[in-house]
Amino acid sequence: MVAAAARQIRDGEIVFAGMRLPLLGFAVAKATHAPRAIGLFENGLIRELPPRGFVVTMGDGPNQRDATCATTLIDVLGMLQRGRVDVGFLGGAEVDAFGNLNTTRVGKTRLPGSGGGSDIAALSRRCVYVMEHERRRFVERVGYVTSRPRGVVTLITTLGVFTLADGPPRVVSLHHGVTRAQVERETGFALDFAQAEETPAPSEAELRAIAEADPSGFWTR
Amino acid sequence: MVAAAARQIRDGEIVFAGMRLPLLGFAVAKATHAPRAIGLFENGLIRELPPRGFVVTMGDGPNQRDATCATTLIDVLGMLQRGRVDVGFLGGAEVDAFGNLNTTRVGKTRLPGSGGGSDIAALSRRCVYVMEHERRRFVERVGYVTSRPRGVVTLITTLGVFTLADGPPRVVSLHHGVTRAQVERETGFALDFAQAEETPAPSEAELRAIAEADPSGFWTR
Amino acid sequence: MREAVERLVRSGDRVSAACGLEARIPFAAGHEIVRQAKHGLTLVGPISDMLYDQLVGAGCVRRIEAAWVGNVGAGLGHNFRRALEAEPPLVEMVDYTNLSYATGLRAAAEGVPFGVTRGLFGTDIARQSDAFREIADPFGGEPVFAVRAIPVDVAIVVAQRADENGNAHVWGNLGTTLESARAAERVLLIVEELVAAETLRAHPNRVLIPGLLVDAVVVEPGAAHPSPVEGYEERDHAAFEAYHRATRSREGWDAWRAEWIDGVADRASYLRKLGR
Amino acid sequence: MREAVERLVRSGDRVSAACGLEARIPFAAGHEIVRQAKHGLTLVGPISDMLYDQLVGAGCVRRIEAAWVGNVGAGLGHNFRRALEAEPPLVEMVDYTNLSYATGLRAAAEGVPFGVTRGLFGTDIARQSDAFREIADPFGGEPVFAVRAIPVDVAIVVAQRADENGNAHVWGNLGTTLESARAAERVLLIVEELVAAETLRAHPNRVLIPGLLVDAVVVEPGAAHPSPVEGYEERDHAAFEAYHRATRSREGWDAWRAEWIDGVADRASYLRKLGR
Repeated sequence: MVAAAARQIRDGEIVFAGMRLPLLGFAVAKATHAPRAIGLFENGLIRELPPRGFVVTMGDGPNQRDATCATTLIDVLGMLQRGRVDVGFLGGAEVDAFGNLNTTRVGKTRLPGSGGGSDIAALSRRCVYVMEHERRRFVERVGYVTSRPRGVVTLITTLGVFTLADGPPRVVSLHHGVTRAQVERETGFALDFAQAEETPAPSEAELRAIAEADPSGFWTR
Repeated sequence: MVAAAARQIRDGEIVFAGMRLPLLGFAVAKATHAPRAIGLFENGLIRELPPRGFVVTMGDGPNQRDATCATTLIDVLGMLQRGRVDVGFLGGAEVDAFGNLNTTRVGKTRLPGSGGGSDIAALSRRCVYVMEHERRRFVERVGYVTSRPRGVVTLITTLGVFTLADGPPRVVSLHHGVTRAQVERETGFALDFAQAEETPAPSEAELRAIAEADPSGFWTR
Repeated sequence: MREAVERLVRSGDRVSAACGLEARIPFAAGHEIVRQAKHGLTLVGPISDMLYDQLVGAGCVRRIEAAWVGNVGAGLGHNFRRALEAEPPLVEMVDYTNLSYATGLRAAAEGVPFGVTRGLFGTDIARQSDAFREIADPFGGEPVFAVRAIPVDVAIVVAQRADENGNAHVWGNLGTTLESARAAERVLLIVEELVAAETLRAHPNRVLIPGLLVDAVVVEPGAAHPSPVEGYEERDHAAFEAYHRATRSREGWDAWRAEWIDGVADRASYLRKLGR
Repeated sequence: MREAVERLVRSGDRVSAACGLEARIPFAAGHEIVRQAKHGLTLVGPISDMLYDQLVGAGCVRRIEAAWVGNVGAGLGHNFRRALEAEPPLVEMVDYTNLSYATGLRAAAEGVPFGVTRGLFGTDIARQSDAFREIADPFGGEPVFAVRAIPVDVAIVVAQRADENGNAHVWGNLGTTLESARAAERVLLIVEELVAAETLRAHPNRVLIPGLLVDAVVVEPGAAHPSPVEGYEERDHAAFEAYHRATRSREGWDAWRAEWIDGVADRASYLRKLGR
């Protein structure tokens, strides 16, 4: 999942990395095929180098050290609003067929909220979502629209890679060993499987980069 | 004139100093009765110390060195707009009975424009204007309103000290040797002389501070 | 710290105590607020890593205006969740996004009644709050959202070092630190080190909080633990995880609070208890 | 410099070349613009100390949007005055105040169509321009002025030092330097020194212009003369005074231009001519 997410970053692109897993995707992309990608972080950091060492939050020491630029939240989100970000990385508790994300409230459960997610979705040229693939999370309409994407969404899950918000939802690829039936069982909206391929396996280099960025398996266990 | 301007700054106040002469007034006040005054400069500087050395513009080395804070124009003018400035210093080509200033266009002559002057007048709690006292500059209505003051204006001229924008224009004091007739001849609007006193002469300390801040008499010759 | 919190933080205040996002969070001041039983506070965002969850659990909070409240590494904040899931909710929540929050905060910092953003369209965040209004572009372009200015009574800010006047060098990511200090009526500045004014003036561009904004300077190394302070403290990930596990139940929270807040007199005792 | 100006500055462009107010003014780039006979430029503010007067005199300029144009130490700018006093004026002028200019520039830098200010009320600046519109506060407070976003095609910025990617340390007063770079479609960065990326990364908070905004880095010590560059150059007051005296007449300007712009091939020749 992390490798598939990392591959969505093209070399030289400006990437907005949200909290948690997306941080790791950026580090892996930098370490493999996209060494010239630049990462923006809503806390105010801009990085040309991947963080050296394990990072839980974007405010951790290894993400601060060797940063290219350390500034304010509104400076960085202002660059996003100005249209400078190619791809925004997000996660969420619920996603729907239109690419909307819910990170605020699911049923009775109150979640932490948007953070920068809603802004990243609304203002990035395109988005990548990284999520666990479970039926309760993949719904026809989210119960609360925290984030509505402006552009096309590539959804990377534990089962496959999908495209949303660009016509009807469709399957790009299924991970090795995952069946169509399994995906349909875990998805609350219709999917077009016509062009589904198999997700290429993570390369040696990708696996190495993941192990380096997350040595204890905190994010990828 | 510079000494009288400097006296308008009370100790501990936050002062917005425009370009040219006002810069000198701030330096003299800091060096004499208002050591805890803080100066804001629209180019982005904040100073607790007076500049050490001769300054023509607020961007000169001596105004940069030992600055308390060096930031952006909008940060400093934002503090002004937020209401943090006690007194703003300004000059102009024309002033009228209502305290409006013109620094844009007099007759056919095109002047440089507002700079931060209009903002300082509009957003400081009170203002001090420092100007040459000439009839062509002291008019009933300015030809172009560059700056309209929000609060009371103390006008310091080559002839005396006046109050504007607080009821009818009135004379606070005339400089030593200046007559009422002389002031009336050089002023294009009516003045209330009822409470006019004589401006206290510059003290030794003030003269010393002026000489230090303007050793070649560039501003005060 | 005790005296500064007593003097500057009043029950009912609008408080900014989470302006560095995951970094430089004033836990020491927050715990002092709990010990002094301040109540009816409105906490403003943008993101609080664990501290706001604690202030909610301790009953200090009436309302939150923020983009994210929880525990960044571990997930949601249990006290916050419980307070919002109660019927009726124990805390009023106004959801923002990070950008709209910063836009409103900066409007307050600059003395204007609102700022504008191109985000928020089509979201329930915009629909469910009167902090936002869709308005026309007076110059004929697309509509935007106006975000109402977010006033702040007291900002509690952690910086690396300052002089006695409160002129402060701050470094690392800044989040909304500067806007919080500029918006606030009062600023409580907490620093790792007091330094001479000359040290600060040698680098005036690094003085990101000028002393004219600051009402109290508290020198308290470790005040931000377990959050990081670039150059002084690394993030203590285990403490965030332990808190998350301990506070799954209301009783667990009560026990945590008794041990780590009420059970220590001040930050020095807290640090000793940590074995430092 | 020649190649960078050729590539990045186009006739008809909206150009920001005066963002540090009296400091870090890119005279070397301005003189190259004159030598390359770029024309139809719109110069944006806030304040230009002498350079905009030269560009106006050289016939490069169609329009100025600024708060102040002149010669700060000496007074007004004679070319600017002559151009505005001609019938019809040779240059179209849109007057701003510093704050309203910065508000509009920052709106462009942040991708929103306008910003708001509480200044401008009762002034002819507001009355005589369509850059401003009085609008209601949608939250029921006092009206404010909306300032239209001020787009920039190319920002020419002087910084102290940068790496090859254009990540730049800038210090001293900043004026609207950061907003200019962020608003611009293209940034021409001029530095006193090229340094290693590691030198910059050791102080990421001092990197005020990130390289992702920058299209060309020109290393040219002395490019800002006679304006100051903190840490590198003091202001050459005499040069500003001499220019003021020399350009009182149109013929005087022509002679000054022939000697100091057309008469030198590049900045290196200019500095040699100065005896450096």
